[in-house]
Amino acid sequence: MWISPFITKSNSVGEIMFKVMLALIPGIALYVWYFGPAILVSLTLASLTALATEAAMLKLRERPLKPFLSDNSALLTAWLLALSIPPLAPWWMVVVGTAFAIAVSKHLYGGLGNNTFNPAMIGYAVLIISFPVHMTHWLTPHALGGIELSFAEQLSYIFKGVLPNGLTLDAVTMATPLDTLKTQLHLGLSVHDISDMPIYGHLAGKGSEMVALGFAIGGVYLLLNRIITWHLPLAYLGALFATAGIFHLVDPTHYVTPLFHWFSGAAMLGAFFILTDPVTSPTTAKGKIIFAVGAGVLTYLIRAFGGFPDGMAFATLFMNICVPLIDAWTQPKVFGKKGGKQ
Amino acid sequence: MIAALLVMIGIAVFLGAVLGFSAIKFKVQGNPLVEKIDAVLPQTQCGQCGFPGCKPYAEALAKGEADINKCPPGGEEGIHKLADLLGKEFIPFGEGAPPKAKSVAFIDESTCIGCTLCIQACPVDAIVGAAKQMHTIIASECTGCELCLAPCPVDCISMLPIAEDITNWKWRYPVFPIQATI
Amino acid sequence: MTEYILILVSTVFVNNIVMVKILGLCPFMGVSKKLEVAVGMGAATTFVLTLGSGSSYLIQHYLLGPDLAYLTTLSFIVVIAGIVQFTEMVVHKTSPALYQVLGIYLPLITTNCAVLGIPLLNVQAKHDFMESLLFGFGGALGFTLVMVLFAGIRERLDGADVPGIFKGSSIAMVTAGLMSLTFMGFSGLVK
Amino acid sequence: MKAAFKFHGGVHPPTHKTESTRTPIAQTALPSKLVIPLHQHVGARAKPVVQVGEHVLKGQMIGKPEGRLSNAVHASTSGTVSAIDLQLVAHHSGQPDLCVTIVPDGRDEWIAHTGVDYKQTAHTELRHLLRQAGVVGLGGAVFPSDLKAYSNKHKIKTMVLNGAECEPYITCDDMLMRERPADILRGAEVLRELLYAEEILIGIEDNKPEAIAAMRQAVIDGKHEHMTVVAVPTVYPSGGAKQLMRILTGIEVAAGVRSTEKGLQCFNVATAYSAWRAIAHGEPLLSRIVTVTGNVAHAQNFEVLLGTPVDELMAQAGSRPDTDKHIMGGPMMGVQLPSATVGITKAANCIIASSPALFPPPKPALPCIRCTRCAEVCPAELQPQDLYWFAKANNFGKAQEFHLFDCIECGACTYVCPSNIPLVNYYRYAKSEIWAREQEAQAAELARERHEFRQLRIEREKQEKAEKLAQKEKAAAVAKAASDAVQMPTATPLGPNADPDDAMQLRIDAALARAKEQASAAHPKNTETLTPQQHAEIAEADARRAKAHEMALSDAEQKSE
Repeated sequence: MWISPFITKSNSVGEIMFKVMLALIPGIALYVWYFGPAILVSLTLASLTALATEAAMLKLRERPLKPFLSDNSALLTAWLLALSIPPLAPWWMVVVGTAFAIAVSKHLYGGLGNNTFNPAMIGYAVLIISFPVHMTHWLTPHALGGIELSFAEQLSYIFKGVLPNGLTLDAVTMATPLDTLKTQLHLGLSVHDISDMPIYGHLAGKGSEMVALGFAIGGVYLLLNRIITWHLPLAYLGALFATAGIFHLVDPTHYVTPLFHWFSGAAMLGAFFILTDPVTSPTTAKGKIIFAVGAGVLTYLIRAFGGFPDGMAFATLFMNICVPLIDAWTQPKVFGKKGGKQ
Repeated sequence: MIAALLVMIGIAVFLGAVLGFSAIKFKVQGNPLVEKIDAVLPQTQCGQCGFPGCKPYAEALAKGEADINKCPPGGEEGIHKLADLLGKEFIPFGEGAPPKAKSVAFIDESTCIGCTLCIQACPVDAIVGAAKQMHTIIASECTGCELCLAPCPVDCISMLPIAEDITNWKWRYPVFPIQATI
Repeated sequence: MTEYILILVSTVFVNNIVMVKILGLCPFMGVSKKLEVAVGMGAATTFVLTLGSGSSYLIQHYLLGPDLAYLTTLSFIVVIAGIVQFTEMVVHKTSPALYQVLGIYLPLITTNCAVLGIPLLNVQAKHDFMESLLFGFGGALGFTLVMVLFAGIRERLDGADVPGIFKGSSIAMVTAGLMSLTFMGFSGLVK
Repeated sequence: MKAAFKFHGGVHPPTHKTESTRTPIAQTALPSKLVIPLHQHVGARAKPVVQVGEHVLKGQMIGKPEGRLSNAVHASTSGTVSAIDLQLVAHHSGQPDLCVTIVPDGRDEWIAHTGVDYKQTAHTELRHLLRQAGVVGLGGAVFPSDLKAYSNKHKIKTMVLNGAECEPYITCDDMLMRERPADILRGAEVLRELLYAEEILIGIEDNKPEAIAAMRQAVIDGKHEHMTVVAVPTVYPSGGAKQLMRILTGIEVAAGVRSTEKGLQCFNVATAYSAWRAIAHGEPLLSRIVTVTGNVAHAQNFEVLLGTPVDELMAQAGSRPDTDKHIMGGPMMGVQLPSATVGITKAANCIIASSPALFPPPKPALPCIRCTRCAEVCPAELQPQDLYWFAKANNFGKAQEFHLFDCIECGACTYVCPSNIPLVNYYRYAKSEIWAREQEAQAAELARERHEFRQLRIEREKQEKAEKLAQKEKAAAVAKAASDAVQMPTATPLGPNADPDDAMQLRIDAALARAKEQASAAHPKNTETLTPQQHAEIAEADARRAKAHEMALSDAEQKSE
């Protein structure tokens, strides 16, 4: 017997995930524009690994392949992970990270909708803890005019680990702007001196600030399409801005501007694409704000005082752990039981 | 050496005193857990657990003398509840004790000889009748424990599974078509 | 003052006793199935640990001194066992249900490596009385925090479609591992 | 006047209302038979008061209300009762229920009936009339109206007249308001009198401009001073009683709270109409307006006699051949009919002929991704994703903690779910499990009490027996001593002149005396030793047993029937 309601609005999980991926396109385009096409290689690599792992896990768990492979969730995880690791990372790193993300943090928990941790961030955390050195070699933007590898040379490095004669990896890559900032501050330079270094552009790292802007544009698209609500990005960026702002006001020589933090590292990507993963974020409005504020403050603390250059991933993961409790404690009052109002 | 001994003895005496005092101060009377366990049990009083009734089983559980999977009328859910209450792991039913469909006893009144043996066996007084008169079962109070079946000398009692009708019908667990493999 | 705050932050997050030092895993895995129970266990452990690290400092400092240092471990165990016994009686009286659910884990606080570990770490780090107390309290807070968070996750996992062989303790272990991975992110926050 | 308030959430499914509002309400031809369920209302099933083979008149009561929360059922036309048995009814279970089948004689002959002047009639009498006329809420809840038109403790300020009709496809209230507004308002006036309400707010969704205009005109024409017609925004489920109250007055009535406690009461427009027919004309509820729509040639509203088989009704609207099933009610909350032979009931506001093209079968459900689109549309402001999570895992305690019973099953969450999860279905499942469990718990409680009483009784009997035995032994010892003493002399004179009967008599007397003594000694002792509490328990148990006996008797009675 078929049970009411008999009509449904036509939308689907696959459609939602697809729109999120669509929103990543501006950021990816700018990435390619400023840093070259190597990122496309890791995106492809991660996508293929994700689909293969997803299919294998579904098979092992005796679940149907078609509906789950077409929900696009594995692809989205793959893209987010690929965007958060260096494009020149060797191929096996991408594969290990993606496979771990999909197999362990998603399917061991029951697959789509059941995972506690953000799979992409688990993949990232595993990589940065297991292979910290590889995770620090980022591409230099074209604008710096340094030595650049051709696409073929990049491919040969990614897959064979071979660089052209006479070149070291350090010569063709650099640390991220956040990482550089941290190292230089340790060496005793002031924020002002560091900002004058050639790798920095208007607000943050040259090139990378534009990529962050691209992600922000994608985020606005998601907001307009009601795929995500304003709570998470706004609370996250707000908290990050406020914390960074306080430190910057107190001591501008040692703490960079809040805008620098906005446009560095994974802040924008995180605010609009990572924190907003519905499965691993709270469901109530109040809960979302607590979650995002916590993540924002933690991101700043790890960036400014912690051992890792960027805190986005760990902040997200820590707040993921808190989600069940946040949800339980922020249950909104239901119809007619609000009390006091009447 | 002496110092070490003295120190250890000192500590021991002091702690002994504290514990002795608190043993008196925080003495616990009775076991309030029994009531909680008893509330979870289905009260069929069927004795299938090996104890004469639900309360004795609850007492045994509270003392940790019985397993939590000895109550077929409670079903698997009963085991889950007991596991939750007692902080134990769920254990499935052992051999020969799968829960049956809920049913009530029914007396075939044409064969009943009015011996009253079943009345004496019924743990909840759900059978009415007198000597030499046929007996009948108050269906609404029968717990389906089957204790009346054995004593009946003419085997006139049978267990009727409770049929589903519009008054006791329940919504089914929604099928989740996606879980079927293709 | 700042130092005290740093000790607290350090023990709760950066050097979390369960997630980073990997001490006290037994109750962490054992009694984290339900939130209320986890809170109860956290509270009991906090009580024992704070009292334990305070009194063990006193014993170490005033009773044993450098001459009888070889008695440190022994006397700590005795003191902790006494405190645990006391706690057990209090819990039994005040909350029989919690007592029942905590079951063997309550007396097992005695052998909880975290409870012995923290006083010993105190001795090693040459903390003064206030620091010892805070170190114990902070460690216990960290323990309670992860217990509660973990219990929240486990309660939610009850409804998850976890593959058969990973149900129950296995997925809890995986989760504990991933949580530990997360806490590594705090490394370096406080030296 | 426009509505001043809003409720949280809601959805905007395509309305499909214009199909069935193009032509006026039509009368149906007399059907070949009427299948009238005896349980068409909330509460106890009506008790049949006719026999198979009996001839009944139109408007004659065939089922009388049993108990306070119950209602009457009537013959919708004159004819012969051909059966009183279990027939399929419009119910989610697909289980049969007791129905009276009437074969019409074609004369449509009324039973004698007259109306009353409500202004001259006592309120209790009016309420009795409503009950005897079988008037229930026609918006779908079918709650007996006589019970709703009463408020002793709480003062009712506002009576809400519900003409929102928010479900897609359904237009029966719309058409009724367009065609018969005067009688609706008169009925509402009666109900207002019964409630002593100060004002009536009539809520109509703004996608029914004709109905709003007709009702406004009728308010003016009928000089109804206390009434205001309010156009409410079209959003599903604005027609839910509590949602409409919120829209019109801003007051929220929580689940489990009676709206009268907040000074509100709500009636459907069709209920008001039938209340007027019952009071002013003495006509019981025999027919209702039914929207027949969906996969039919002429979607239209019909005035249908209760009990008319659905297939005969559909034939009049030109059912298309690819119709595979029928839905009673709207597409959001309706019931799929187990068969097209079921009779139209008081709750049947709409019958939709469904075809695979019109309502494609549901897509396979994917896991929930907690996107909270459901929470955004939930009019009860619940967290459906959490409820689903707990219901799915059979974690009913948690589900209740998260206010499962505040769910009004409107289906808005299922409508928007991108994973196509039958959410409402999970909630219904969880609710019925919880209800069943509560019943089981009550049964267990009863069993425990009875068992404990039995233990007590057995203990007492044992004690009694032991006492009796002790008494007996004592008496035996005494008697032995006595007989020893007596026997000596009697033994010797037991010669030829001795009367053997005398000795016999003596012994019998002794035994009788003994028995008497025992009886008088044992009995009071037995009850004396009991505590007052035990006395009370015994008395209670005796009462319970008497009740049980009665129940068993009535059970047996029913079975024999």
